[in-house]
Amino acid sequence: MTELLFDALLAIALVWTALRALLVPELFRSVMLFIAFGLLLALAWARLDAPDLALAEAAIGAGLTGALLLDAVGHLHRIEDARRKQENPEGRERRGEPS
Amino acid sequence: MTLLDWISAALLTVGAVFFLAGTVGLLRFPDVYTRLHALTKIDNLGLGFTVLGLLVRVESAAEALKLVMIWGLALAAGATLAYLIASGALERKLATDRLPGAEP
Amino acid sequence: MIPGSIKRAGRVLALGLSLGLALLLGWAMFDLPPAEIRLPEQVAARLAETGVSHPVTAVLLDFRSYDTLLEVGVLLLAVIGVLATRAEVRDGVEPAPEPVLLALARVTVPLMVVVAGYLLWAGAHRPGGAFQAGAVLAASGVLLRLAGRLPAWATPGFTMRLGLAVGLLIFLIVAAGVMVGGVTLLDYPSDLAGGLILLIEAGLAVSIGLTLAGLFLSAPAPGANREDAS
Amino acid sequence: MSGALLYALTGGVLFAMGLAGMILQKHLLRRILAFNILGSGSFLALIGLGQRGGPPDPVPQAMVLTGIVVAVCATALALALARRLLSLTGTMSLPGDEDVTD
Amino acid sequence: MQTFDAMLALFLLANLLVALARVMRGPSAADRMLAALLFGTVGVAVLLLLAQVQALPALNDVALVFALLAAITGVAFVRRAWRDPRSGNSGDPDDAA
Repeated sequence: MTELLFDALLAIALVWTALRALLVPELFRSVMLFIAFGLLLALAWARLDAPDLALAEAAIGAGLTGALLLDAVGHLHRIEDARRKQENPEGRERRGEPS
Repeated sequence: MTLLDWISAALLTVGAVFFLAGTVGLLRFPDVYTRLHALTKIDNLGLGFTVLGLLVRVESAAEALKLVMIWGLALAAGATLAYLIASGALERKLATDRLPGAEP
Repeated sequence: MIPGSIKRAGRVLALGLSLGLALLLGWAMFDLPPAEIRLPEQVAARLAETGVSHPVTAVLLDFRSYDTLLEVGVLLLAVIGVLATRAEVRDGVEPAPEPVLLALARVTVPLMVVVAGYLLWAGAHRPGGAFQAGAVLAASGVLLRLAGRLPAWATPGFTMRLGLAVGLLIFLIVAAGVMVGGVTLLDYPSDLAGGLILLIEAGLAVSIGLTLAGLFLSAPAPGANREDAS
Repeated sequence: MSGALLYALTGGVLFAMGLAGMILQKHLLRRILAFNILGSGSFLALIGLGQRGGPPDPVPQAMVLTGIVVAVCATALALALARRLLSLTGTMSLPGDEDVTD
Repeated sequence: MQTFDAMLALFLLANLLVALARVMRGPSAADRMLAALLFGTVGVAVLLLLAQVQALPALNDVALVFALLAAITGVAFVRRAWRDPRSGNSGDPDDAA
């Protein structure tokens, strides 16, 4: 019973994080949610009696995908910042823009 | 249930309570610096009690070593990240107005 | 230009079709009869021939080793693609790493190598194996790069290239070797199978580790990035 | 309903969500995320269906293990291509969609 | 004993999901990152408990790999993705606390 509840909660969490990762307006938040999704997926593999997959997902999700995506987001941020500086050399602030 | 089972259950429960405290802290504390405490101290304490609770049950020395190593690594990661994030946040002047010694 | 109303209709259509697909998949899964072929039993029945006692490793490197061989080729192609598409940039200078970060790298990187070795060894009889070991090795490369201890990979030198290819090379040599011995491609003789699988796995772990690390290492550091000025 | 079937159904939902995301999103990085979600959904469905009321099935596990590693390589290659596109054209969307960077 | 462990694992998973609210709420990028790091520590504990519940000692190895690599995402964030307000626009909602 408890285990089925665990599975149901995990399944809901997987769908919710994936949905939010696809829908939130800010890129950074969506990457964060995707990293959370990867860690939850490792738990799902553990529940499905597939420790091989949990190992691979933990190593790749925590060690590689996160670093790759965060690096890409940082790259985009830096380009955006450089472009804004060019357009707007006095450094006037533009508040409330989605990033 | 044997005595060891009871001890294990008690330690695991204490660990879970610390985890709960950490989560509450992460949600309720006002800024990054305080939230860092919730994450890197209380949660690592929770993990420590969980590991202790499971150590009571282990059958082989290798498993025990693995469990202790897990806690040690979590502590090292927590300490490093706490420092990196706190100093990064200070550098970026995130919510420094509430820090002690700040101008009101 | 496509008018806005058609675009909106297209989006609604795509959403509707995806929803329909989800429902269809769910319905199909509910109604799916149990499989007639019991794969786990078949694998278990012939596990003794493979020289390893962990079924997943047996499937990966014996029963379906052809797939794994091609997969290593795909990984190599991916890293070549990444290296080929990177712009002509000097590597930026990583901002000086904090001492704490260096200390963390000093503690965890050797442990990662040890854990990778453990996973490689464990693969023969319990969950673990070349893929997991390679991923952990790659993570150590990522950490060293983030701590400013590894340069970016503009053009990997000869040793690196050899490292990237060594898994595929060993795999191909073994495959060709057993063919010369008179059996079909990748059908190892039973008495040698365990040793051959371990040899292939060691090569694979090195190659996969370097490939996955290379995927991250080929991105230039944020410091002096000429790409950024576009 | 067994736990494994629950995960398989979740996989189906994730697959459809990822597909919709890949069609509807303009930003390439988001499309890459959607592609990963789609892939994870199909992996979950494969493993979940293989595990219904029986011992764990090693064959889909081995297939998905290769799939996970190939997926991360594909993600990295896609990111490298998107970066190249950004440095050449200054946009993170494909021709025909409106330009986006951030 | 297994039921007890399963209940604890369920409790910790619920903890994790509550922490997701911090990813959504922010307000700064660092706050979102903290919640993702919480997934590391609590995830390790959940895996250790699941290893007991499912009598699958290999999950301890998964927990070990989790703990070993937990820092990398955070370090990548600090070193690569954390926007410095001095180099860009300081009015970014992602960095305003």
